[in-house]
Amino acid sequence: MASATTVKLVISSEVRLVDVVHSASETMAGIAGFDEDQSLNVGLAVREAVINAIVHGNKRDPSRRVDVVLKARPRSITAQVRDQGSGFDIDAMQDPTSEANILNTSGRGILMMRAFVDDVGFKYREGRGTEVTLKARLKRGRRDDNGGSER
Amino acid sequence: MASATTVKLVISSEVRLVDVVHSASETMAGIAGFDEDQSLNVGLAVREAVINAIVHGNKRDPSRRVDVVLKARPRSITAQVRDQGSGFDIDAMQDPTSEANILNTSGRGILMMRAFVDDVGFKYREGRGTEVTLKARLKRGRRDDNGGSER
Amino acid sequence: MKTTVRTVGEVSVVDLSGKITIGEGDIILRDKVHELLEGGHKKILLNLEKVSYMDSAGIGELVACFKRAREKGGTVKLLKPSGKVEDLLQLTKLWEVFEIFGEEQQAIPSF
Amino acid sequence: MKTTVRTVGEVSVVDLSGKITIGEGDIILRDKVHELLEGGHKKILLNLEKVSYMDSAGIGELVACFKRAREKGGTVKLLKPSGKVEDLLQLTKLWEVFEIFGEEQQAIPSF
Ligand SMILES: Nc1ncnc2c1ncn2[C@@H]1O[C@H](COP(=O)(O)OP(=O)(O)O)[C@@H](O)[C@H]1O
Ligand SMILES: Nc1ncnc2c1ncn2[C@@H]1O[C@H](COP(=O)(O)OP(=O)(O)O)[C@@H](O)[C@H]1O
Repeated sequence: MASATTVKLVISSEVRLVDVVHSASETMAGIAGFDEDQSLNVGLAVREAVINAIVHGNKRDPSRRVDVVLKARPRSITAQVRDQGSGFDIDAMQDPTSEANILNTSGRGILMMRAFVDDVGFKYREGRGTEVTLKARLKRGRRDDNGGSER
Repeated sequence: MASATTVKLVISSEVRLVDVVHSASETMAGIAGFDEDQSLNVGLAVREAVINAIVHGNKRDPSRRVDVVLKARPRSITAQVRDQGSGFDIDAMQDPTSEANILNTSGRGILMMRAFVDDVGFKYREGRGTEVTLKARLKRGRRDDNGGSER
Repeated sequence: MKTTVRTVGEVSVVDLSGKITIGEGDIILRDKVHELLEGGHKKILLNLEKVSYMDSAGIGELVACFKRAREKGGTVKLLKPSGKVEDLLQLTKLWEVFEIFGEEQQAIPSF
Repeated sequence: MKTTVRTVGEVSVVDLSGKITIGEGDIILRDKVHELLEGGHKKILLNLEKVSYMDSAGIGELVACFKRAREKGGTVKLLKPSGKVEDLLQLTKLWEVFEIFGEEQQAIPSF
Protein backbone atom coordinates (compact mmCIF):
# COMPACT_ATOMS: atom_id res chain seq x y z
CA MET A 1 0.00 0.00 0.00
CA ALA A 2 1.21 3.46 -0.83
CA SER A 3 2.31 5.36 2.27
CA ALA A 4 -0.27 7.80 3.56
CA THR A 5 -0.20 11.51 2.98
CA THR A 6 0.47 12.83 6.48
CA VAL A 7 -0.02 16.09 8.29
CA LYS A 8 0.85 16.65 11.94
CA LEU A 9 -0.46 19.61 13.86
CA VAL A 10 0.41 20.82 17.31
CA ILE A 11 -1.76 23.53 18.80
CA SER A 12 -1.86 25.33 22.10
CA SER A 13 -5.07 24.67 24.05
CA GLU A 14 -7.17 27.56 22.80
CA VAL A 15 -10.62 26.99 21.37
CA ARG A 16 -10.09 29.49 18.59
CA LEU A 17 -7.53 27.07 17.12
CA VAL A 18 -10.17 24.40 16.65
CA ASP A 19 -10.94 25.91 13.23
CA VAL A 20 -7.36 25.33 12.07
CA VAL A 21 -7.59 21.60 12.74
CA HIS A 22 -11.14 21.43 11.41
CA SER A 23 -10.18 22.95 8.08
CA ALA A 24 -6.99 20.86 7.79
CA SER A 25 -9.15 17.76 8.34
CA GLU A 26 -11.59 18.80 5.65
CA THR A 27 -8.75 19.38 3.20
CA MET A 28 -7.25 15.99 4.02
CA ALA A 29 -10.62 14.31 3.54
CA GLY A 30 -10.78 15.94 0.11
CA ILE A 31 -7.34 14.49 -0.65
CA ALA A 32 -8.66 11.08 0.37
CA GLY A 33 -11.42 11.52 -2.21
CA PHE A 34 -14.32 12.48 0.05
CA ASP A 35 -16.88 14.91 -1.36
CA GLU A 36 -17.73 18.19 0.32
CA ASP A 37 -20.44 16.86 2.61
CA GLN A 38 -18.43 13.80 3.63
CA SER A 39 -15.42 16.03 4.28
CA LEU A 40 -17.54 18.26 6.52
CA ASN A 41 -18.54 15.16 8.49
CA VAL A 42 -14.88 14.27 8.99
CA GLY A 43 -14.12 17.87 9.90
CA LEU A 44 -16.92 17.94 12.48
CA ALA A 45 -15.83 14.66 14.08
CA VAL A 46 -12.22 15.82 14.38
CA ARG A 47 -13.48 19.18 15.64
CA GLU A 48 -15.34 17.50 18.51
CA ALA A 49 -12.28 15.44 19.45
CA VAL A 50 -10.13 18.57 19.49
CA ILE A 51 -12.67 20.51 21.55
CA ASN A 52 -12.68 17.69 24.13
CA ALA A 53 -8.88 17.58 24.16
CA ILE A 54 -8.69 21.32 24.81
CA VAL A 55 -11.63 21.66 27.20
CA HIS A 56 -11.73 18.39 29.16
CA GLY A 57 -8.25 16.98 28.61
CA ASN A 58 -6.12 20.11 28.91
CA LYS A 59 -8.63 22.21 30.91
CA ARG A 60 -8.06 25.12 28.51
CA ASP A 61 -4.52 25.60 29.82
CA PRO A 62 -2.83 27.27 26.81
CA SER A 63 0.57 25.94 27.87
CA ARG A 64 -0.67 22.41 27.27
CA ARG A 65 -0.63 21.09 23.76
CA VAL A 66 -2.92 19.05 21.57
CA ASP A 67 -1.22 16.79 19.03
CA VAL A 68 -3.11 15.84 15.92
CA VAL A 69 -1.99 13.43 13.20
CA LEU A 70 -4.04 13.27 10.00
CA LYS A 71 -3.40 10.53 7.47
CA ALA A 72 -5.13 10.50 4.09
CA ARG A 73 -5.13 7.36 1.97
CA PRO A 74 -7.11 6.82 -1.19
CA ARG A 75 -10.70 6.40 0.09
CA SER A 76 -9.91 6.65 3.81
CA ILE A 77 -8.75 9.07 6.45
CA THR A 78 -7.49 8.63 9.99
CA ALA A 79 -7.17 11.28 12.66
CA GLN A 80 -5.44 10.93 16.02
CA VAL A 81 -6.05 13.61 18.62
CA ARG A 82 -3.97 13.50 21.77
CA ASP A 83 -4.16 15.72 24.85
CA GLN A 84 -2.15 16.00 28.07
CA GLY A 85 -5.03 15.29 30.40
CA SER A 86 -5.82 12.61 32.91
CA GLY A 87 -8.30 10.58 30.89
CA PHE A 88 -11.91 9.60 31.55
CA ASP A 89 -14.17 6.58 31.67
CA ILE A 90 -15.83 6.26 28.28
CA ASP A 91 -18.14 3.54 29.60
CA ALA A 92 -19.60 5.97 32.11
CA MET A 93 -20.82 8.17 29.28
CA GLN A 94 -24.51 9.01 29.41
CA ASP A 95 -26.82 8.87 26.41
CA PRO A 96 -27.40 12.54 25.53
CA THR A 97 -30.60 11.67 23.64
CA SER A 98 -32.33 10.11 26.64
CA GLU A 99 -35.21 11.97 28.26
CA ALA A 100 -33.10 12.62 31.35
CA ASN A 101 -30.31 14.28 29.36
CA ILE A 102 -31.97 15.77 26.31
CA LEU A 103 -32.06 19.27 27.83
CA ASN A 104 -28.44 19.18 28.97
CA THR A 105 -26.35 21.91 27.42
CA SER A 106 -23.40 19.58 26.83
CA GLY A 107 -22.60 15.92 26.34
CA ARG A 108 -23.14 15.53 22.58
CA GLY A 109 -19.57 15.54 21.25
CA ILE A 110 -18.88 11.82 21.30
CA LEU A 111 -22.33 11.15 19.82
CA MET A 112 -21.37 13.42 16.91
CA MET A 113 -17.99 11.74 16.42
CA ARG A 114 -19.63 8.33 16.28
CA ALA A 115 -22.25 9.55 13.83
CA PHE A 116 -19.84 11.27 11.45
CA VAL A 117 -17.00 8.76 11.11
CA ASP A 118 -16.91 4.96 10.96
CA ASP A 119 -14.68 4.13 13.93
CA VAL A 120 -14.00 6.05 17.13
CA GLY A 121 -11.46 4.70 19.61
CA PHE A 122 -10.24 6.04 22.95
CA LYS A 123 -6.95 5.14 24.54
CA TYR A 124 -5.55 6.56 27.75
CA ARG A 125 -1.98 6.11 28.88
CA GLU A 126 -0.51 7.54 32.06
CA GLY A 127 1.68 10.49 31.18
CA ARG A 128 0.51 10.51 27.58
CA GLY A 129 -3.06 11.71 28.05
CA THR A 130 -6.08 10.65 26.06
CA GLU A 131 -5.70 9.68 22.43
CA VAL A 132 -8.81 9.60 20.29
CA THR A 133 -8.56 7.80 16.95
CA LEU A 134 -11.14 8.51 14.26
CA LYS A 135 -11.40 6.60 10.98
CA ALA A 136 -13.62 7.28 8.02
CA ARG A 137 -13.87 5.27 4.85
CA LEU A 138 -15.32 6.44 1.59
CA LYS A 139 -18.56 4.65 0.78
CA ARG A 140 -18.95 3.45 -2.76
CA GLY A 141 -21.68 4.68 -5.04
CA ARG A 142 -24.81 6.17 -3.64
CA ARG A 143 -25.41 3.75 -0.81
CA ASP A 144 -26.12 5.49 2.44
CA ASP A 145 -25.50 2.52 4.64
CA ASN A 146 -22.02 1.37 5.34
CA GLY A 147 -21.98 -2.25 4.16
CA GLY A 148 -18.58 -3.70 4.95
CA SER A 149 -17.76 -1.50 7.92
CA GLU A 150 -16.80 -3.05 11.21
CA ARG A 151 -18.31 -0.28 13.27
CA MET B 1 3.24 40.65 26.04
CA ALA B 2 0.78 37.79 25.93
CA SER B 3 2.30 34.63 24.55
CA ALA B 4 1.40 33.97 20.94
CA THR B 5 -1.26 31.57 19.78
CA THR B 6 0.81 28.87 18.13
CA VAL B 7 0.20 26.15 15.59
CA LYS B 8 2.89 23.78 14.33
CA LEU B 9 2.39 21.75 11.20
CA VAL B 10 4.54 19.00 9.77
CA ILE B 11 3.73 17.82 6.27
CA SER B 12 5.22 15.30 3.91
CA SER B 13 6.60 16.90 0.74
CA GLU B 14 3.54 16.66 -1.48
CA VAL B 15 2.19 19.69 -3.28
CA ARG B 16 -1.40 18.72 -2.55
CA LEU B 17 -0.68 19.47 1.12
CA VAL B 18 0.09 23.09 0.34
CA ASP B 19 -3.63 23.86 0.75
CA VAL B 20 -3.58 22.60 4.34
CA VAL B 21 -0.88 25.07 5.33
CA HIS B 22 -2.41 27.83 3.24
CA SER B 23 -5.77 27.53 4.97
CA ALA B 24 -4.21 27.20 8.44
CA SER B 25 -2.30 30.42 7.73
CA GLU B 26 -5.45 32.24 6.67
CA THR B 27 -7.23 31.10 9.83
CA MET B 28 -4.30 32.25 11.97
CA ALA B 29 -4.26 35.62 10.22
CA GLY B 30 -7.95 35.93 11.07
CA ILE B 31 -7.09 35.20 14.70
CA ALA B 32 -4.49 37.97 14.55
CA GLY B 33 -7.25 40.34 13.43
CA PHE B 34 -6.54 40.49 9.69
CA ASP B 35 -9.52 40.90 7.38
CA GLU B 36 -10.31 38.45 4.61
CA ASP B 37 -8.18 40.07 1.93
CA GLN B 38 -5.21 40.59 4.25
CA SER B 39 -5.52 36.99 5.42
CA LEU B 40 -5.44 35.80 1.81
CA ASN B 41 -2.22 37.77 1.34
CA VAL B 42 -0.67 36.01 4.32
CA GLY B 43 -1.98 32.68 3.04
CA LEU B 44 -0.47 33.27 -0.39
CA ALA B 45 2.92 34.27 1.02
CA VAL B 46 3.09 31.19 3.24
CA ARG B 47 1.84 29.11 0.33
CA GLU B 48 4.80 30.22 -1.81
CA ALA B 49 7.29 29.48 0.95
CA VAL B 50 5.82 25.98 1.38
CA ILE B 51 5.84 25.32 -2.38
CA ASN B 52 9.54 26.27 -2.47
CA ALA B 53 10.29 24.06 0.53
CA ILE B 54 8.59 21.08 -1.12
CA VAL B 55 9.78 21.65 -4.69
CA HIS B 56 13.24 23.20 -4.38
CA GLY B 57 14.23 22.30 -0.84
CA ASN B 58 12.97 18.74 -0.57
CA LYS B 59 12.86 17.99 -4.33
CA ARG B 60 9.33 16.60 -3.91
CA ASP B 61 10.66 13.62 -1.93
CA PRO B 62 7.59 12.64 0.15
CA SER B 63 9.78 11.11 2.84
CA ARG B 64 11.23 14.56 3.58
CA ARG B 65 9.26 16.85 5.79
CA VAL B 66 8.37 20.52 5.85
CA ASP B 67 7.99 22.09 9.28
CA VAL B 68 5.80 25.13 9.66
CA VAL B 69 5.29 27.23 12.78
CA LEU B 70 2.53 29.84 12.76
CA LYS B 71 2.29 32.39 15.55
CA ALA B 72 -0.63 34.78 15.80
CA ARG B 73 -0.42 37.81 18.05
CA PRO B 74 -2.91 40.64 18.23
CA ARG B 75 -2.28 42.55 14.97
CA SER B 76 0.64 40.43 13.71
CA ILE B 77 1.44 37.00 12.42
CA THR B 78 4.70 35.14 11.91
CA ALA B 79 5.29 32.03 9.83
CA GLN B 80 8.42 29.90 9.77
CA VAL B 81 8.76 27.36 6.99
CA ARG B 82 11.67 24.92 7.15
CA ASP B 83 12.72 22.25 4.65
CA GLN B 84 15.43 19.57 4.61
CA GLY B 85 17.17 20.86 1.51
CA SER B 86 20.63 22.20 0.79
CA GLY B 87 19.84 25.89 0.61
CA PHE B 88 20.30 28.47 -2.13
CA ASP B 89 21.81 31.86 -2.74
CA ILE B 90 19.08 34.43 -2.31
CA ASP B 91 21.34 37.17 -3.65
CA ALA B 92 21.62 35.35 -6.98
CA MET B 93 17.89 35.69 -7.45
CA GLN B 94 16.87 37.24 -10.75
CA ASP B 95 14.22 39.92 -11.11
CA PRO B 96 11.24 38.08 -12.60
CA THR B 97 9.74 41.34 -13.85
CA SER B 98 12.75 42.27 -16.02
CA GLU B 99 12.42 42.03 -19.80
CA ALA B 100 14.81 39.09 -19.86
CA ASN B 101 12.72 37.08 -17.39
CA ILE B 102 9.15 38.24 -17.84
CA LEU B 103 8.26 35.27 -20.04
CA ASN B 104 9.82 32.70 -17.70
CA THR B 105 7.32 30.17 -16.44
CA SER B 106 8.74 30.27 -12.92
CA GLY B 107 10.67 32.54 -10.57
CA ARG B 108 7.86 34.63 -9.08
CA GLY B 109 7.40 33.03 -5.66
CA ILE B 110 9.76 35.17 -3.63
CA LEU B 111 8.43 38.30 -5.38
CA MET B 112 4.96 37.31 -4.17
CA MET B 113 6.13 36.65 -0.60
CA ARG B 114 7.76 40.06 -0.46
CA ALA B 115 4.68 41.76 -1.85
CA PHE B 116 2.20 40.07 0.48
CA VAL B 117 3.90 40.25 3.87
CA ASP B 118 6.06 42.89 5.52
CA ASP B 119 9.26 40.96 6.20
CA VAL B 120 10.75 37.95 4.46
CA GLY B 121 13.92 36.39 5.82
CA PHE B 122 15.96 33.39 4.66
CA LYS B 123 18.31 31.41 6.86
CA TYR B 124 20.23 28.31 5.88
CA ARG B 125 21.97 26.03 8.31
CA GLU B 126 23.88 22.88 7.38
CA GLY B 127 21.78 19.88 8.35
CA ARG B 128 18.75 22.01 9.11
CA GLY B 129 17.80 23.11 5.61
CA THR B 130 16.37 26.44 4.61
CA GLU B 131 14.16 28.36 7.02
CA VAL B 132 12.00 31.12 5.64
CA THR B 133 10.48 33.56 8.11
CA LEU B 134 7.51 35.67 7.08
CA LYS B 135 6.03 38.48 9.18
CA ALA B 136 2.92 40.50 8.56
CA ARG B 137 1.59 43.32 10.67
CA LEU B 138 -1.90 44.68 10.59
CA LYS B 139 -2.04 48.15 9.08
CA ARG B 140 -4.19 50.67 10.85
CA GLY B 141 -7.17 52.30 9.27
CA ARG B 142 -7.71 52.44 5.55
CA ARG B 143 -4.19 53.33 4.46
CA ASP B 144 -3.06 51.20 1.55
CA ASP B 145 0.60 51.98 1.85
CA ASN B 146 2.65 50.50 4.54
CA GLY B 147 4.07 53.51 6.33
CA GLY B 148 6.36 52.37 9.08
CA SER B 149 7.37 49.06 7.59
CA GLU B 150 11.01 48.18 7.18
CA ARG B 151 10.43 46.07 4.10
CA MET C 1 -21.62 34.06 12.59
CA LYS C 2 -23.81 37.09 11.95
CA THR C 3 -27.26 37.88 13.26
CA THR C 4 -29.92 40.41 12.38
CA VAL C 5 -33.19 40.78 14.21
CA ARG C 6 -36.51 41.57 12.55
CA THR C 7 -39.75 42.18 14.41
CA VAL C 8 -42.79 40.54 12.87
CA GLY C 9 -45.86 41.30 14.97
CA GLU C 10 -44.91 40.24 18.47
CA VAL C 11 -42.22 37.86 17.29
CA SER C 12 -38.49 38.63 17.14
CA VAL C 13 -37.10 36.78 14.14
CA VAL C 14 -33.33 36.31 14.44
CA ASP C 15 -31.75 35.62 11.05
CA LEU C 16 -28.53 33.73 11.68
CA SER C 17 -25.88 33.17 9.05
CA GLY C 18 -22.59 31.29 9.17
CA LYS C 19 -21.79 28.57 11.66
CA ILE C 20 -22.69 28.21 15.33
CA THR C 21 -19.42 27.01 16.83
CA ILE C 22 -17.45 27.14 20.04
CA GLY C 23 -16.10 30.46 21.19
CA GLU C 24 -17.74 32.44 18.43
CA GLY C 25 -21.20 31.67 17.05
CA ASP C 26 -22.33 30.18 20.35
CA ILE C 27 -21.44 33.36 22.22
CA ILE C 28 -23.08 35.62 19.64
CA LEU C 29 -26.25 33.52 19.84
CA ARG C 30 -26.23 33.57 23.63
CA ASP C 31 -25.76 37.33 23.80
CA LYS C 32 -28.42 38.04 21.20
CA VAL C 33 -31.09 35.89 22.87
CA HIS C 34 -30.11 37.25 26.29
CA GLU C 35 -30.52 40.79 24.97
CA LEU C 36 -33.96 40.01 23.52
CA LEU C 37 -35.18 38.37 26.72
CA GLU C 38 -33.85 41.21 28.87
CA GLY C 39 -35.64 43.66 26.58
CA GLY C 40 -38.91 41.85 27.24
CA HIS C 41 -39.06 40.12 23.85
CA LYS C 42 -40.27 36.69 24.78
CA LYS C 43 -41.28 35.25 21.39
CA ILE C 44 -38.12 34.33 19.57
CA LEU C 45 -37.84 32.59 16.21
CA LEU C 46 -34.32 31.56 15.24
CA ASN C 47 -34.02 31.41 11.45
CA LEU C 48 -31.39 28.75 10.73
CA GLU C 49 -31.76 28.80 6.95
CA LYS C 50 -28.29 30.26 6.41
CA VAL C 51 -26.51 28.33 9.15
CA SER C 52 -24.10 25.89 7.48
CA TYR C 53 -23.26 23.81 10.53
CA MET C 54 -23.05 23.72 14.32
CA ASP C 55 -20.71 21.93 16.69
CA SER C 56 -21.63 20.47 20.07
CA ALA C 57 -21.07 23.84 21.74
CA GLY C 58 -23.42 25.51 19.27
CA ILE C 59 -26.07 22.84 19.79
CA GLY C 60 -25.65 23.18 23.54
CA GLU C 61 -26.23 26.91 23.24
CA LEU C 62 -29.47 26.31 21.29
CA VAL C 63 -30.67 24.22 24.22
CA ALA C 64 -29.48 26.84 26.70
CA CYS C 65 -31.46 29.52 24.83
CA PHE C 66 -34.53 27.29 24.83
CA LYS C 67 -34.30 26.81 28.59
CA ARG C 68 -33.49 30.41 29.38
CA ALA C 69 -36.49 31.61 27.41
CA ARG C 70 -38.75 29.14 29.15
CA GLU C 71 -37.54 30.30 32.57
CA LYS C 72 -38.55 33.85 31.63
CA GLY C 73 -41.94 32.76 30.37
CA GLY C 74 -40.85 32.97 26.74
CA THR C 75 -40.39 30.61 23.82
CA VAL C 76 -37.63 29.87 21.32
CA LYS C 77 -38.68 28.15 18.09
CA LEU C 78 -36.65 27.22 15.03
CA LEU C 79 -37.15 28.10 11.37
CA LYS C 80 -35.81 26.31 8.29
CA PRO C 81 -32.97 24.14 9.55
CA SER C 82 -31.48 22.27 6.58
CA GLY C 83 -28.50 20.18 5.53
CA LYS C 84 -26.08 19.49 8.34
CA VAL C 85 -28.09 21.53 10.85
CA GLU C 86 -31.14 19.38 10.21
CA ASP C 87 -29.04 16.20 10.47
CA LEU C 88 -27.69 17.37 13.82
CA LEU C 89 -31.12 18.18 15.24
CA GLN C 90 -32.27 14.71 14.22
CA LEU C 91 -29.15 12.98 15.54
CA THR C 92 -29.41 14.65 18.92
CA LYS C 93 -33.20 14.15 18.99
CA LEU C 94 -33.61 17.87 19.63
CA TRP C 95 -35.91 17.76 16.62
CA GLU C 96 -38.53 16.49 19.06
CA VAL C 97 -37.79 19.16 21.67
CA PHE C 98 -38.01 22.27 19.56
CA GLU C 99 -40.98 23.49 17.58
CA ILE C 100 -39.57 23.62 14.07
CA PHE C 101 -41.09 25.33 11.04
CA GLY C 102 -40.40 25.24 7.32
CA GLU C 103 -42.19 28.52 6.62
CA GLU C 104 -42.09 31.81 8.47
CA GLN C 105 -45.81 32.38 7.74
CA GLN C 106 -46.61 29.27 9.74
CA ALA C 107 -44.15 29.99 12.51
CA ILE C 108 -45.32 33.51 13.35
CA PRO C 109 -49.00 32.76 14.22
CA SER C 110 -47.92 29.69 16.23
CA PHE C 111 -46.56 31.85 19.07
CA MET D 1 -10.76 24.84 -10.65
CA LYS D 2 -13.42 24.31 -13.29
CA THR D 3 -13.45 25.31 -16.94
CA THR D 4 -16.09 25.50 -19.61
CA VAL D 5 -15.41 26.46 -23.21
CA ARG D 6 -17.74 28.56 -25.35
CA THR D 7 -17.19 29.36 -29.02
CA VAL D 8 -17.94 32.94 -30.00
CA GLY D 9 -17.26 33.40 -33.72
CA GLU D 10 -13.71 32.15 -34.18
CA VAL D 11 -12.77 32.66 -30.55
CA SER D 12 -12.73 29.96 -27.87
CA VAL D 13 -13.75 31.59 -24.61
CA VAL D 14 -12.60 29.56 -21.62
CA ASP D 15 -14.60 30.43 -18.49
CA LEU D 16 -12.43 29.56 -15.50
CA SER D 17 -13.73 29.41 -11.95
CA GLY D 18 -11.97 28.70 -8.67
CA LYS D 19 -8.25 29.13 -8.11
CA ILE D 20 -5.31 28.45 -10.40
CA THR D 21 -2.88 26.74 -8.06
CA ILE D 22 -0.09 24.18 -8.08
CA GLY D 23 -0.94 20.60 -8.91
CA GLU D 24 -4.57 21.30 -9.70
CA GLY D 25 -5.77 24.46 -11.46
CA ASP D 26 -2.46 24.86 -13.29
CA ILE D 27 -2.76 21.36 -14.77
CA ILE D 28 -6.40 21.81 -15.74
CA LEU D 29 -5.51 25.09 -17.46
CA ARG D 30 -2.56 23.54 -19.29
CA ASP D 31 -4.61 20.57 -20.51
CA LYS D 32 -7.52 22.71 -21.65
CA VAL D 33 -5.36 25.14 -23.64
CA HIS D 34 -3.33 22.24 -25.05
CA GLU D 35 -6.54 20.55 -26.18
CA LEU D 36 -7.78 23.71 -27.88
CA LEU D 37 -4.49 24.33 -29.69
CA GLU D 38 -4.28 20.70 -30.82
CA GLY D 39 -7.84 20.99 -32.11
CA GLY D 40 -6.80 23.92 -34.29
CA HIS D 41 -8.44 26.58 -32.08
CA LYS D 42 -5.86 29.31 -32.08
CA LYS D 43 -7.83 32.27 -30.69
CA ILE D 44 -8.19 31.75 -26.99
CA LEU D 45 -9.74 34.13 -24.48
CA LEU D 46 -9.31 33.13 -20.83
CA ASN D 47 -12.14 34.55 -18.75
CA LEU D 48 -10.68 35.13 -15.29
CA GLU D 49 -13.76 36.82 -13.82
CA LYS D 50 -14.47 33.96 -11.43
CA VAL D 51 -10.87 33.12 -10.53
CA SER D 52 -10.35 34.03 -6.88
CA TYR D 53 -6.55 33.75 -6.83
CA MET D 54 -3.49 32.19 -8.39
CA ASP D 55 -0.17 31.09 -6.95
CA SER D 56 3.21 31.30 -8.69
CA ALA D 57 2.60 27.94 -10.39
CA GLY D 58 -0.73 29.17 -11.76
CA ILE D 59 0.82 32.41 -12.99
CA GLY D 60 3.65 30.41 -14.58
CA GLU D 61 1.10 28.30 -16.39
CA LEU D 62 -0.64 31.42 -17.75
CA VAL D 63 2.71 32.44 -19.25
CA ALA D 64 3.30 28.91 -20.55
CA CYS D 65 -0.09 28.98 -22.30
CA PHE D 66 0.72 32.37 -23.80
CA LYS D 67 4.00 31.07 -25.21
CA ARG D 68 2.61 27.75 -26.40
CA ALA D 69 -0.16 29.49 -28.31
CA ARG D 70 2.32 31.87 -29.91
CA GLU D 71 4.50 28.96 -31.06
CA LYS D 72 1.49 27.49 -32.82
CA GLY D 73 0.59 30.78 -34.45
CA GLY D 74 -2.19 31.42 -31.96
CA THR D 75 -3.01 33.98 -29.26
CA VAL D 76 -4.07 33.85 -25.62
CA LYS D 77 -5.76 36.95 -24.24
CA LEU D 78 -7.29 37.62 -20.81
CA LEU D 79 -10.77 38.76 -19.84
CA LYS D 80 -11.90 40.44 -16.61
CA PRO D 81 -9.15 39.73 -14.11
CA SER D 82 -10.11 41.32 -10.79
CA GLY D 83 -9.21 41.41 -7.11
CA LYS D 84 -6.17 39.32 -6.24
CA VAL D 85 -5.75 38.11 -9.83
CA GLU D 86 -5.48 41.68 -11.07
CA ASP D 87 -3.05 42.52 -8.24
CA LEU D 88 -0.87 39.58 -9.24
CA LEU D 89 -0.81 40.49 -12.94
CA GLN D 90 0.25 44.01 -11.95
CA LEU D 91 2.86 42.82 -9.44
CA THR D 92 4.49 40.45 -11.92
CA LYS D 93 4.20 43.05 -14.73
CA LEU D 94 2.40 40.45 -16.84
CA TRP D 95 -0.28 43.11 -17.17
CA GLU D 96 1.97 44.59 -19.87
CA VAL D 97 2.54 41.25 -21.60
CA PHE D 98 -1.02 40.05 -22.03
CA GLU D 99 -3.78 41.77 -23.90
CA ILE D 100 -6.37 42.24 -21.19
CA PHE D 101 -10.04 43.19 -21.65
CA GLY D 102 -12.77 44.31 -19.31
CA GLU D 103 -15.59 43.41 -21.71
CA GLU D 104 -16.09 40.32 -23.84
CA GLN D 105 -17.61 42.42 -26.63
CA GLN D 106 -14.34 44.28 -26.96
CA ALA D 107 -12.16 41.20 -26.62
CA ILE D 108 -13.80 39.12 -29.36
CA PRO D 109 -13.28 41.48 -32.34
CA SER D 110 -9.68 42.17 -31.23
CA PHE D 111 -8.50 38.72 -32.36
N1 LIG E 1 -10.17 14.11 26.01
C1 LIG E 1 -10.91 13.99 27.13
N2 LIG E 1 -10.34 14.07 28.35
C2 LIG E 1 -11.08 13.97 29.47
N3 LIG E 1 -12.41 13.79 29.47
C3 LIG E 1 -13.05 13.70 28.30
C4 LIG E 1 -12.35 13.79 27.06
N4 LIG E 1 -13.24 13.64 26.06
C5 LIG E 1 -14.44 13.48 26.63
N5 LIG E 1 -14.35 13.51 27.98
C6 LIG E 1 -15.46 13.32 28.97
O1 LIG E 1 -16.56 12.76 28.29
C7 LIG E 1 -17.70 13.59 28.45
C8 LIG E 1 -18.58 13.52 27.22
O2 LIG E 1 -17.93 14.15 26.13
P1 LIG E 1 -18.77 14.70 24.91
O3 LIG E 1 -19.73 13.65 24.47
O4 LIG E 1 -17.81 15.18 23.88
O5 LIG E 1 -19.64 15.89 25.48
P2 LIG E 1 -19.17 17.30 26.13
O6 LIG E 1 -17.76 17.53 25.70
O7 LIG E 1 -20.13 18.28 25.55
O8 LIG E 1 -19.34 17.13 27.60
C9 LIG E 1 -17.14 14.96 28.77
O9 LIG E 1 -18.05 15.75 29.49
C10 LIG E 1 -15.91 14.63 29.57
O10 LIG E 1 -16.23 14.39 30.92
N1 LIG F 1 13.59 26.49 0.04
C1 LIG F 1 14.40 26.57 -1.04
N2 LIG F 1 15.42 25.68 -1.19
C2 LIG F 1 16.22 25.73 -2.26
N3 LIG F 1 16.11 26.66 -3.23
C3 LIG F 1 15.13 27.58 -3.15
C4 LIG F 1 14.23 27.59 -2.05
N4 LIG F 1 13.38 28.62 -2.22
C5 LIG F 1 13.71 29.22 -3.36
N5 LIG F 1 14.78 28.61 -3.94
C6 LIG F 1 15.47 29.02 -5.18
O1 LIG F 1 15.10 30.33 -5.51
C7 LIG F 1 14.53 30.38 -6.80
C8 LIG F 1 13.45 31.43 -6.88
O2 LIG F 1 12.34 31.04 -6.11
P1 LIG F 1 10.91 31.66 -6.42
O3 LIG F 1 11.03 33.13 -6.54
O4 LIG F 1 9.99 31.15 -5.38
O5 LIG F 1 10.49 31.10 -7.85
P2 LIG F 1 10.24 29.61 -8.34
O6 LIG F 1 10.03 28.77 -7.14
O7 LIG F 1 9.05 29.71 -9.21
O8 LIG F 1 11.47 29.21 -9.12
C9 LIG F 1 14.06 28.97 -7.08
O9 LIG F 1 14.01 28.67 -8.45
C10 LIG F 1 15.09 28.15 -6.36
O10 LIG F 1 16.23 27.97 -7.15
